[in-house]
Amino acid sequence: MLVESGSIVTNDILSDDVRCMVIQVPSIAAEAEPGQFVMVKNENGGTFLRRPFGIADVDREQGRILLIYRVAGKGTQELAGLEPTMELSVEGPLGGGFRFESDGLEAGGRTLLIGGGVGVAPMIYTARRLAELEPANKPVFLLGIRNEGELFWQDYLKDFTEEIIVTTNDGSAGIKGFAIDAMPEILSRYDIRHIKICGPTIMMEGLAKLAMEQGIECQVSLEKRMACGVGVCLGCTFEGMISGKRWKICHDGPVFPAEEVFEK
Amino acid sequence: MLVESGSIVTNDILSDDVRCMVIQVPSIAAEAEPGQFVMVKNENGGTFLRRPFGIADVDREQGRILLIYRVAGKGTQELAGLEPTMELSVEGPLGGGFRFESDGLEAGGRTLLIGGGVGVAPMIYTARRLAELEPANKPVFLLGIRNEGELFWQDYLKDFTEEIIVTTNDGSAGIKGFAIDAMPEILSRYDIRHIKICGPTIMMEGLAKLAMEQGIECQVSLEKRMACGVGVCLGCTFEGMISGKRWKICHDGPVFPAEEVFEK
Amino acid sequence: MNFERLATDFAGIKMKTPVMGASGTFGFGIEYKDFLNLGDVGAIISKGLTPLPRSGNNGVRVAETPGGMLNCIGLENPGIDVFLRDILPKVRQEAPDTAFIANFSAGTVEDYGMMAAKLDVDGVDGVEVNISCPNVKEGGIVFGTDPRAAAAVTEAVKKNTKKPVIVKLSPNVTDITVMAKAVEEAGADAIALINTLTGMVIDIRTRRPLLGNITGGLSGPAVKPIAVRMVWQVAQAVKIPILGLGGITCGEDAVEFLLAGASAVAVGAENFVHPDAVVRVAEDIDAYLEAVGLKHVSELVGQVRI
Amino acid sequence: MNFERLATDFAGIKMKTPVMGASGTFGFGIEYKDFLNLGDVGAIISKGLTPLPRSGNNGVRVAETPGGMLNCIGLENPGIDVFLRDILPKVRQEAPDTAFIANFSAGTVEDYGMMAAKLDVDGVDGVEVNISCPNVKEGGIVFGTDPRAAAAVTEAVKKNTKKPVIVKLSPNVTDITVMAKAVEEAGADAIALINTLTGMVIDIRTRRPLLGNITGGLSGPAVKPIAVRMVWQVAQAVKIPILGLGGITCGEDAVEFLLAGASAVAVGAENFVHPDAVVRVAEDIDAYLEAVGLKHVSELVGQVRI
Ligand SMILES: Cc1cc2nc3c(=O)[nH]c(=O)nc-3n(C[C@H](O)[C@H](O)[C@H](O)COP(=O)(O)OP(=O)(O)OC[C@H]3O[C@@H](n4cnc5c(N)ncnc54)[C@H](O)[C@@H]3O)c2cc1C
Ligand SMILES: Cc1cc2nc3c(=O)[nH]c(=O)nc-3n(C[C@H](O)[C@H](O)[C@H](O)COP(=O)(O)OP(=O)(O)OC[C@H]3O[C@@H](n4cnc5c(N)ncnc54)[C@H](O)[C@@H]3O)c2cc1C
Ligand SMILES: Cc1cc2nc3c(=O)[nH]c(=O)nc-3n(C[C@H](O)[C@H](O)[C@H](O)COP(=O)(O)O)c2cc1C
Ligand SMILES: Cc1cc2nc3c(=O)[nH]c(=O)nc-3n(C[C@H](O)[C@H](O)[C@H](O)COP(=O)(O)O)c2cc1C
Ligand code: FES
Ligand code: FES
Repeated sequence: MLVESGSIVTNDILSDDVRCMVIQVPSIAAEAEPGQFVMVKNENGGTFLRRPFGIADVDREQGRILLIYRVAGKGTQELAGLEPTMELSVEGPLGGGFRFESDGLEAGGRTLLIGGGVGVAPMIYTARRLAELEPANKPVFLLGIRNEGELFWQDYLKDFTEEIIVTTNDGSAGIKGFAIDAMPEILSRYDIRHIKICGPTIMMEGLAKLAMEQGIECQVSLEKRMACGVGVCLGCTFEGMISGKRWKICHDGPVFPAEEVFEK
Repeated sequence: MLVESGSIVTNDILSDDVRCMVIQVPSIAAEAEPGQFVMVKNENGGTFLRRPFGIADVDREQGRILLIYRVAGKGTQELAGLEPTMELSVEGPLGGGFRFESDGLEAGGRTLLIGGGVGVAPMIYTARRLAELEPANKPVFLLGIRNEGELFWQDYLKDFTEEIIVTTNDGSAGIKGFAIDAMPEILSRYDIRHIKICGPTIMMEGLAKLAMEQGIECQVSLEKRMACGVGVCLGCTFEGMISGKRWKICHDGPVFPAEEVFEK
Repeated sequence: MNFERLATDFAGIKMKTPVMGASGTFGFGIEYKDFLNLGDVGAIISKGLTPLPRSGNNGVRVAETPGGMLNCIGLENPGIDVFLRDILPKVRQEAPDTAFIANFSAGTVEDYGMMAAKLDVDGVDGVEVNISCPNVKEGGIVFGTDPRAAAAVTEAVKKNTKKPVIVKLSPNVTDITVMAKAVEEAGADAIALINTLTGMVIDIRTRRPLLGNITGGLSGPAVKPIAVRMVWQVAQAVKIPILGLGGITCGEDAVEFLLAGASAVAVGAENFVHPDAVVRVAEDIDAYLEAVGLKHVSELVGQVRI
Repeated sequence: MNFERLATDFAGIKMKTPVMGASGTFGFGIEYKDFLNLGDVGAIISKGLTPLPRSGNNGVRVAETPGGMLNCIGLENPGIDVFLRDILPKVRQEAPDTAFIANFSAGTVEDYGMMAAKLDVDGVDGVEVNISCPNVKEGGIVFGTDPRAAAAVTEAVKKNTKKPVIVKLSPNVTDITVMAKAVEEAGADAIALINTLTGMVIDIRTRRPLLGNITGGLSGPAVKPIAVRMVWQVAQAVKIPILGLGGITCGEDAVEFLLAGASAVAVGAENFVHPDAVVRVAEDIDAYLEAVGLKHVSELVGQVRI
């Protein structure tokens, strides 16, 4: 956990409103685990607070991390305007990341990764890690996107996944509907033992409930507006469903067991 | 007088803290006269107000203006960080500029231009204009700078001037002292009929008094913190010494007759 | 711009759009004619006028601060008489169809009344009473922070004019609704808020206050959350219409004020940065109305859902 | 860093530097131990403690605004008892030599007294009394805007502790010097200012307040000119030392507060942006002292030349 001045390597357009940025931050890259995030700040820009982004992928050899971000407001607009060689202040890696449990996987069980919208970003690195941990038993990926314009995610995922099942809101690619609509088929075709999700709360809620009903171990990655990212401002807390504890998403998460977040 | 989005052509280092920027702003370049200024704003930056800069030179054919600026605070620091092809919002040309009077020049009389510090900037374009108006009777230039590190101004001035007399505070080039210390010699060698000055107030005051004593027509270019640059905020007003009028430096100036600014 | 959607009657002042140029940041309007079509401006609010000409404060008068600026102009203006004789006719010639609101202040209740009477002339569509200027030593601050004094000024002004009277409140108070209710009760036709917040910058090189007047008025985007909060509070406390301002730079900012309860808005310091701001903000509001399918800007007023 | 030049005794609290981490923005200090040397921190001011645990407000709790931020955390904290049992010992272990100031608030004068008594223990070097939290419905605002209530709280706290008592004022008042004098008279050992200004943001897409609590507290660089002004005003009105804060991001900002009359400063929201800010600001002050040839930071206090 440190603040590192990073040099922007690339900052490219993936779709209308999604960009990908590679940043040279060797110390952070050396530590970053799947599911962790960074807080970035353009020191020459007009915004005050840092902005949080999931670590989409890591190249430890080159000392680089990948961010994939949607242009949502002033801060991300400014990010989109930065050019290679410019500097960006990066704080991280923050939070704890996903827990990897292997029970059930020896016997042909699978991990299902689910990403919705820009929530797919941290799932890339997560998929890579799973594929590295068990090359013979790569995760299945359920990709919930708005339309075919967002199929670029597949390019990042294909090497690390057994199969990518796509749902689009408008049916322009894959199954028409929401991610959850693909679940019956996935559960019938695979022996899913673990589910890890990052996406909009409403999407995660439905999927997590389904997982809990089916008794599948499920972790969700939460998001809330953050000011500090390190557990001091208390902007991002919530009350654990089971423990009753006040959790800080930035510090204790962003990944939590589904049971601690959503009612069964 | 308009707001034009300009593309930065070059943004180079002239010394420790002085930069020169060429901006593509054809509409402003087409109108700009010597002594006028612009107010610039980096729309992606962190400062709120525009910043005023004298128009150091104009290339009407190419539709470009030159600014020469000292890195003084946050706004100019941000400017210094901009790279070619980036956009800058430019408002101008503002103010009225220098008045060119030719009386006394037929008979071998000269115009003396005086620039101190970054106040030299608008005098470059002024010198160019004078040299164009009367190629056979180029202005004499008195350049008051801190030290030899600021001799770069000569490169901009040499084509448009009969002679450049340099004073430096530390004596590292030219005459050691302030600009005014060179005046006796200049007045003895040239028949100076008009003086135009831009520099720190304290410098202009001494020089303007001398000019008034000697009965030489003298114009000074004033500076004051500006918010609007167009005469609405009243941040930059002063009371005319002779007229008693409330002048707006941005709108009625920045150039004024010496008598209206300094007591005799 | 769809003027049908934007046309606003603010306390009896008819405007093509609900967006005005704020006092002290828009001159007399005509200074900006190179940058925008004065006919597209909702209303011009004049620089603050006073009984006699004023030359304002010495020293530095404007300074940038994070997300905004400080000013201590000190109400420099040519005085009411020169205004009526020389400036008003010019304004009416250059902007014949644009609402013109005269902003003014004075040092005594009587002089406020006198100013109102002098401004009760053709060509002035309404008056805005500045009771809150924080950087003029002999006036302003007293009226703007004391509900009784504010009410007295309001009454004196109302007694001396048939024009709609907007009273402009100071944000430098503990409870803005107390002030708002006081001037409403005293007869104000509308309330404008906010004027500037008192601030100070020290130049650490000279170890002196940067501004000639030691303190100055803070405005610009930095103050917007305070202004929106006050508009929202006042909208619940009074029935008269509100002119909302403080840090507006774009249509989205303006819509925030409208939702909070303002019936019209004014653009202040942003004019200095983008001299077409008053018209651009109106265009942006229009685009928002189009996007969300509303027929008239009034449908937004006070519609924040709590 | 030259600690000789920076060592500060603030109302009896001994600190290595005059720069503290502000309440609510510095956790209990230990959260930042990866980013800075806790031993180089002037003082840690704790997150605001209350008699019982609080879970704070629902919904969005932090939002960026131009040049600053709004928060409506709602004083989430584990309560005084858990603090004393679990947290204080950890702090004393991780930062044995750093001054630790406990910030707290309560809903009644009696509870303020009770909190003070509970905090009168080893390991706590002073208390900071929050009478100004603007976003907690059942407390705060009443005390912070009424000089009599503020005095009553101050007295109750003083009666129950031997620690230096810093009373932290709310800027949401008409005249900050009235509040300052009231708490000085009631026995406060020092005054901290400013707490946050009340602000509001409306999300124009949902047409709802962005913050869960409707309004929130504005802080960050945007408020700095207001804070400097208030410190300057209060410095002329009282004799007890002042802890200045509000928008400090760098040493130059801190020097402004010192010149205005603060004997020490605290860094708030800037900690979120640069987690080493408290130490960096101290280093910057030291560099400034070096550059201008001063022997001790106290030589700057109140030295603005008017
Ligand atoms: C742990 C974490 C990881 C994230 N990872 C990614 C990622 O990998 N890719 C990505 O595109 N986005 C990610 N986000 C969201 C991203 O932080 C916001 O989109 C960004 O901060 C918006 O900044 P802005 O200035 O452009 O928008 P603003 O002008 O601040 O707001 C515009 C919109 O963004 C939303 N927003 C603002 N701040 C946040 C925030 N802190 N969290 C969530 N939404 C916010 C607002 O609700 C609003 O709709 C993540 C957020 C968190 C908390
Ligand atoms: C009509 C006019 C023409 C100018 N032409 C030039 C020029 O050609 N080249 C050049 O380098 N500078 C010029 N200046 C000065 C230039 O505008 C300031 O240096 C600049 O605005 C500083 O901005 P900043 O954000 O970097 O500094 P800030 O952080 O705002 O202030 C840093 C320093 O700059 C000074 N300063 C700030 N604003 C102004 C201002 N409006 N006028 C004068 N000083 C100011 C302050 O006194 C302070 O010492 C001109 C100013 C005016 C009014
Ligand atoms: C330079 C300047 C001069 C001002 N002069 C006046 C004035 O004469 N009368 C008045 O009522 N308000 C005056 N104001 C206040 C503005 O009208 C407005 O209330 C305030 O600036 C907040 O709006 P803003 O944040 O959009 O600038 C002035 C503001 C500025 C910046
Ligand atoms: C997220 C957040 C939480 C805060 N919590 C407290 C608190 O619990 N008690 C308190 O007295 N002040 C609290 N404050 C106010 C700060 O201590 C400080 O007074 C204010 O933020 C101004 O300083 P700044 O502009 O440097 O942030 C909080 C501020 C923020 C931003
Ligand atoms: S973002 Fe500050 S505690 Fe989580
Ligand atoms: S800078 Fe606004 S009037 Fe001159």
